[in-house]
Amino acid sequence: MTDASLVVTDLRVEFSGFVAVGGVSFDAHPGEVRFLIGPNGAGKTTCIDAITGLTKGTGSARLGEKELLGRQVHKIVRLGVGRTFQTASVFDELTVLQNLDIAAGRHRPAISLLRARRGVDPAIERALEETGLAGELTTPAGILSHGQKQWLEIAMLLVQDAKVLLLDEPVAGMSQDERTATGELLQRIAAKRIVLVVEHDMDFMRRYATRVTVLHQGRVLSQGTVAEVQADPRVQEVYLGTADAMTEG
Amino acid sequence: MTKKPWISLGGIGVFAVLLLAVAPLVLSDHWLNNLGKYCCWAIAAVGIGLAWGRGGMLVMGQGVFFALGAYSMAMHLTLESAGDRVPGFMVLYDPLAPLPAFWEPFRGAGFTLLAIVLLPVVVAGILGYALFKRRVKGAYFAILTQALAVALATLISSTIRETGGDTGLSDFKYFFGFVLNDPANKIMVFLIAAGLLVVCLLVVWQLYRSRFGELLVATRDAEERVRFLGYDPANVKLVAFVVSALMASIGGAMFVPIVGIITPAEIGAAASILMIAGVAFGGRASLFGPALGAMAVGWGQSSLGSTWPDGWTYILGLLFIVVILFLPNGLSSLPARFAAARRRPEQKAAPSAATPELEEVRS
Amino acid sequence: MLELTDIEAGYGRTRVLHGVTVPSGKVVAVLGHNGAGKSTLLRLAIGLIKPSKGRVLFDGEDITSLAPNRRVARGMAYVPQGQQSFGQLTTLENLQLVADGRREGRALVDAQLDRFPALAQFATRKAGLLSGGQRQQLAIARALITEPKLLILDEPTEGIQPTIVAEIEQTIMQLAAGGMHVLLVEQHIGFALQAAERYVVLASGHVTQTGEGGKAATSTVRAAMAI
Amino acid sequence: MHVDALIAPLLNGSAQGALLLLAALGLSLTFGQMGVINMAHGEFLMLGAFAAYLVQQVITASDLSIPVALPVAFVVAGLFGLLLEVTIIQWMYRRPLDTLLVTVGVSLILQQAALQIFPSQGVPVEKPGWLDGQLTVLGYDWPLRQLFTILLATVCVAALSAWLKHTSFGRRIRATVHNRDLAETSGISTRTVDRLTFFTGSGLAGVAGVAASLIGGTNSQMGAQYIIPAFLVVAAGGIGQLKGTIIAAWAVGVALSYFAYWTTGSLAQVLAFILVIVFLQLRPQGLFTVRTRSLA
Amino acid sequence: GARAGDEAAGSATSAAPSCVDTSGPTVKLGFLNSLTGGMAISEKTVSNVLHMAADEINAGGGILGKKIAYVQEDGATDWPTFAEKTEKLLTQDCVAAIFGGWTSSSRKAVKPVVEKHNGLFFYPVQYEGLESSPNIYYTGATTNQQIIPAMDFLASRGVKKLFLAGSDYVFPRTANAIIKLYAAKLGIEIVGEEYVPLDKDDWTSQVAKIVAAKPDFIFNTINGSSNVGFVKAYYDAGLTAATTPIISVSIAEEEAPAMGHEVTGHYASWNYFQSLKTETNPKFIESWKAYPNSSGVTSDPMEAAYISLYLYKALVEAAGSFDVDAVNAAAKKNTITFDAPEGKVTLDGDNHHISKPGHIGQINANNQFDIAWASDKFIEPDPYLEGYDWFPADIRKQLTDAAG
Ligand SMILES: Nc1ncnc2c1ncn2[C@@H]1O[C@H](COP(=O)(O)OP(=O)(O)OP(=O)(O)O)[C@@H](O)[C@H]1O
Ligand SMILES: Nc1ncnc2c1ncn2[C@@H]1O[C@H](COP(=O)(O)OP(=O)(O)OP(=O)(O)O)[C@@H](O)[C@H]1O
Ligand SMILES: [Mg+2]
Ligand SMILES: [Mg+2]
Repeated sequence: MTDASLVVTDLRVEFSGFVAVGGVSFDAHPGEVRFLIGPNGAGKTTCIDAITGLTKGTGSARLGEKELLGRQVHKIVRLGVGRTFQTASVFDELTVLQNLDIAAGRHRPAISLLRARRGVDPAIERALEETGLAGELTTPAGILSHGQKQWLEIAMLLVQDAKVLLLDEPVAGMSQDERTATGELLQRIAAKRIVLVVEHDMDFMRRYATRVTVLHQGRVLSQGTVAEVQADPRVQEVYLGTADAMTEG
Repeated sequence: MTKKPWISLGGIGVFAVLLLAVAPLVLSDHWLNNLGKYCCWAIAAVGIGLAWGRGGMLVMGQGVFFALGAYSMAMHLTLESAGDRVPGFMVLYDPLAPLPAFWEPFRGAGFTLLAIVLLPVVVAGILGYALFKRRVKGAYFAILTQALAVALATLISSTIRETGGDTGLSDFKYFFGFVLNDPANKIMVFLIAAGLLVVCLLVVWQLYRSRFGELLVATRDAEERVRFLGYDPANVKLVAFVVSALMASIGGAMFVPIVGIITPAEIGAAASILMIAGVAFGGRASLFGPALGAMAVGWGQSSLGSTWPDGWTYILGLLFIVVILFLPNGLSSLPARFAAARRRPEQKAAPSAATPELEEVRS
Repeated sequence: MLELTDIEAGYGRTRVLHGVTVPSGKVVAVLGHNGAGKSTLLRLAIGLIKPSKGRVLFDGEDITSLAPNRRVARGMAYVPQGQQSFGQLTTLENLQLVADGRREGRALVDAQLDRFPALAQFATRKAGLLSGGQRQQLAIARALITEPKLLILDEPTEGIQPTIVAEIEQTIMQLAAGGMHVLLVEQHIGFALQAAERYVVLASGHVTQTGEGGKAATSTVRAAMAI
Repeated sequence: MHVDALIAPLLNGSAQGALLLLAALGLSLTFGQMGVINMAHGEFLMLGAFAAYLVQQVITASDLSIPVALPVAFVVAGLFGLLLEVTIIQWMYRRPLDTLLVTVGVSLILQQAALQIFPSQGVPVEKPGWLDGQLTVLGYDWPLRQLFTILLATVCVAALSAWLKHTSFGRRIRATVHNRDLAETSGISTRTVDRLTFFTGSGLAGVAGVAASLIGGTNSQMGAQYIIPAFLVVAAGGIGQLKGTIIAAWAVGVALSYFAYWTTGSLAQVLAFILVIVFLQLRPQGLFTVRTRSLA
Repeated sequence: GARAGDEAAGSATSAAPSCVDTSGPTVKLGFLNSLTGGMAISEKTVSNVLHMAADEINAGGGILGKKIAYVQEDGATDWPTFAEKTEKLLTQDCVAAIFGGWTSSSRKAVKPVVEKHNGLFFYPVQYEGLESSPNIYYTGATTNQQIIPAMDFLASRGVKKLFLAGSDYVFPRTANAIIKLYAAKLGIEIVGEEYVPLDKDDWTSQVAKIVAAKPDFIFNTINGSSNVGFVKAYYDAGLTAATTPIISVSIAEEEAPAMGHEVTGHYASWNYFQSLKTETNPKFIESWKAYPNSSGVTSDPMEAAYISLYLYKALVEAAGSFDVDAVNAAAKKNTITFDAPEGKVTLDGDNHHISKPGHIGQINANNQFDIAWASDKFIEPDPYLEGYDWFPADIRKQLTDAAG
């Protein structure tokens, strides 16, 4: 099971005539940190939306044998596809622990919902360690900082035991150290899972991407390793600019 | 909430003793009967607390479910009193027509009890399924349920022969074979209502401390997000909605033998809103708040409404305004507020209870 | 231009800022880790939250208790964190909204549409349907329309494609060069220090370092952030 | 079937729909645009009706008094709305569902106050003489008063939509509702927007009250019968969608009228409610919807 | 407790002994009216006139020398509240009798409670008849004192086609059932029947049907503010008192002003009108006008309420006691009378109703009624219509059976 890949073929999404995603194909495999990049409005988030059932798309997105398109959101999640959002969304009123506990819940039988929680699930403890949130166990998620919320979201995906993690700009707003921590975290968790990251931070991409797909105007512009993609003049033109003009400390 | 569940359990115990043992000893028949009536509202209020306080569904039409229980019970008691004859009010309109077909099964005590439980479950199940699956929520949900209550009240008012119309059903002599006029039986009926209230409190106590309780709050605060954790929020809400409907129905059913009359006015917009007033007053999301709030509003109506009828209306109006404005979590949040005020300000306080935003409606 | 003195502020009973002082300067950068209180400081600067202690001076005038919209009228503009725009309004309406009532309002809108071609392309689309980066550009354009004296930017390049990041950074430099004052929160320390005349490092709501922009080394700033 | 049986309900229903629209118009501002669920809207309508009565005490010629009463009712109800906004609603924009409960309290108080201030049986509002008579449409003598209701509704709708469309105000309202903080920091005085919107929305209720006073009784209970239908109409039309509100009001009015023709008055009410509820089940966002990508 | 079938065996189920205490200088009476909610529109006046009657009686020395101390309760337009308050008045306040109620629903809510506690309830409003209770006295008209005179009046006017318009609740429905029976006998055709919920004012759809049906007369059993909407829609449609007059049984001097000039020329059937020329009426009107918070006009229901308190006084004084059984025994002698503003009324001790004159009034421009027709003598109350052969005996039997 763990070696099931995510295969997207000819994915199309239209919004009343406007083609946001026009036939995108790519695949992602366990063990790699796959990056999806491209100019603003290229259709990256829309791709994720379509894969997770938030918007309707045509074509195909398969996880192993299972077709994802056309299923309801929560059914797709139950197949092991988890995602984060461009703006973090956690349950503000619940504590970190409660947030994670709910995320872990889909593996429990329905009837256990009626019992109270006793102790902390080992999976949750592991996720807390991984994301460095152990100290915030009883903090209401609403008062976590922006970055902590993003980690919490990743932790929720971990306890959810998602096979596919679709992360939409997970390090946006994070400081450099935090980015590094997050990147290392992603590399660790990617060992057994499919990780697909949408990011604009090229430095971050360079350090952690194994393979990259570049979207432009709803189509795949380029695909390959970091080096290949960076070398592609079309990518430089529409997205990167004069490649290493990035001033990053 | 879930931190000290055993203290809450102790609270329920004390409450039960007060209600079941102390009240019958110290209260006059009249006030015991009134207390019984408040218990019925409190049972419905506990359900509202679950659906609204925890689940974010502002159910403004609990009158509908209250009516299902109440009319089921009232039809049974009417038939019990009428014996073989057709109930008197029906004779007036069409002396020769038989009993309407849907009345017939209510002759049976077993069927009636089953109906009190199953009718709200089925109706709320279907209604909730239809609404939640279509993601009807927030203000839409509130207004829709309110409209349903109004529609049902109008329907009952206009079907005089079938339901007694605006006058309602009254003049019950027996309660499952017991003579209602007998004071001893009145106490028994009270004890049943009070006992059911305690049971309902225990049920929500367990629900609140369970994982389901947390999931419900999560659904209230970020329904779409719950979807992305692999749950169908419609189901989560449905469970809370059905349980709350069941409680309203039970409250309605006990209302009938205690008060001796049920009319459409008890289920329409105003009555449904009054139930909510109690819940808001007591504290929508707390365990005891809804029940105590409903009882307090009932008591206010009985006593202040007597001594100062014009004033009571103003008081009730002001109650709504002041409580919602200054104490959105009701009176039961007062102790916590005082405690928090005394604590050191550096401590992190949870953001104030977020009520579902209208924004949700639009997503 | 803008001076914050000894600010204490927070949310409800939660204290977030402890005695924070931010000096006046042409371009002032505020640096810090997640949750350090940077956004809180900017929200306070524009007036969305009120300090429990301390003063806010703008152009030498005490504006501590002035409502945000009055601050905007006096020449402040604010781009919040998180690509916020009025989702129900079209892109164009988002801009007109701010231009309304200003002389040359139409020209101001057109100027911004020229600056951000993506916005011109989607002028009639509801802003809520734009991509994250497009929304961020819209937010910056909206702020610039008011031709502010002081521009407050909360992580303006977050979620923006590199080519445009470069443009935005250039734009900020240009604006600053043109006389606009800027209060900037930015995670790209390199750029922030390059652009800033002065910088302030926040850690857990305390100021741990202040200094002059160009001269500071990123390593010392990093160290201050980690305190 | 006689042609009357088809035409009469259509025309009567259109007038009923127009009254409903007038009642709902203010709500489409305060509820649809601002998100405030004002359950006292019906009582603002009542205030408008009483204002019409008071105007008639001064200007006794009803031919003249009603035209004067319209703006007066607008201002009176509007001022009450403003008062409500300043004292209560302004603290509650972030808790829209709670506004519902608060305003229930306000409506209880206003009703009781009206009961105590005015004769309990209500007061007469005389129809202007120029509204006596009927217009014959395809053999049906259509009361002129119904035509007047429709005209009044049309004028109000036109004025409102012009105001929202052709002034920047509409944009500002929508911006304020969508994101208060962002609007404020974009230089919009959200307080002014709130107050003006609430004033206008409540004022429209007052105008509706004048129309209602020409159709039914002017008493403390009159507002209660409009509030739920008006909310249903706004919801069915799609939040914040003026054209949706118009269509929904007209459809409900006509449906009510046909149902009343075929069945009984009570059943018509029930059926109309059920119709809207079923409709909202099918189209939970109403006739016209605005989609955004936000998860909230 | 007692089970079904036990009740005959013992008195365990009957009411606890009355707690009424009249040993002091006062007697406690309860007034039960809706002072809030929808019916407050009508019932406030009744409450007020009860206070006036009590003041008058106290000024005249009270009942059996005891001053009336009244307890005013609010029924809040909510029938269970009427039941609750009745029980409170009887068991907590220990009042000797209760006065009030307006809608039939409120009366029906009170009935089982007064019967259970063997209390007394005086009900002051015209109603649909077909009821009697040992614990209730009815001082308003029953059907044969209001509906039937109205029908006789219509017959005398040669009406052939009648339309029935009513509010959708028990009184109009029952009244119309009786009207239809009697109309058949009189040879009047019922050309239509329409009901609108009590709380709805808009009658336009229904009036369109009336216009199409072209009746000679409209029989109006609409209650409350809905009447205003009806009259306005009627007038809008071009109907006039000259062509299609209305006869109402709920529009009195109190209600007419709220309808404006549009109601002028129409008829109402009542027993009492302010314009009646009787010996006692002028004083009644004057006292009322002078009474604080008075509405300035007198009307049938308030007059009936006024009667009810005096009737009680007469009953108690005839019985020489406040005891309910003694009062009922005194009534049985059929000698209790009162010089009411509508004339000298006599209590029927068997059915607890009073004799009344029948009057039809026509509304004039001052919202007063010009008497258009009067019964030749006082009409004896006949709640079960036993004296009317067109009323089916089997219905009567079923009704009395059902009432137990
Ligand atoms: N519901 C919708 N209706 C109409 N257009 C839409 C909708 N959703 C997205 N779009 C458009 O589709 C395009 C792709 O948007 P998407 O959010 O996928 O971009 P993105 O690649 O994630 O960009 P960014 O990096 O800026 O987040 C944009 O032009 C956007 O305006
Ligand atoms: N509305 C709020 N209510 C309560 N606490 C809040 C609120 N907003 C922020 N906080 C808290 O204030 C602290 C500072 O948050 P702030 O958003 O200012 O941080 P930041 O430096 O901007 O972080 P980031 O880089 O993640 O944007 C955090 O601990 C956060 O949890
Ligand atoms: Mg995106
Ligand atoms: Mg921030």
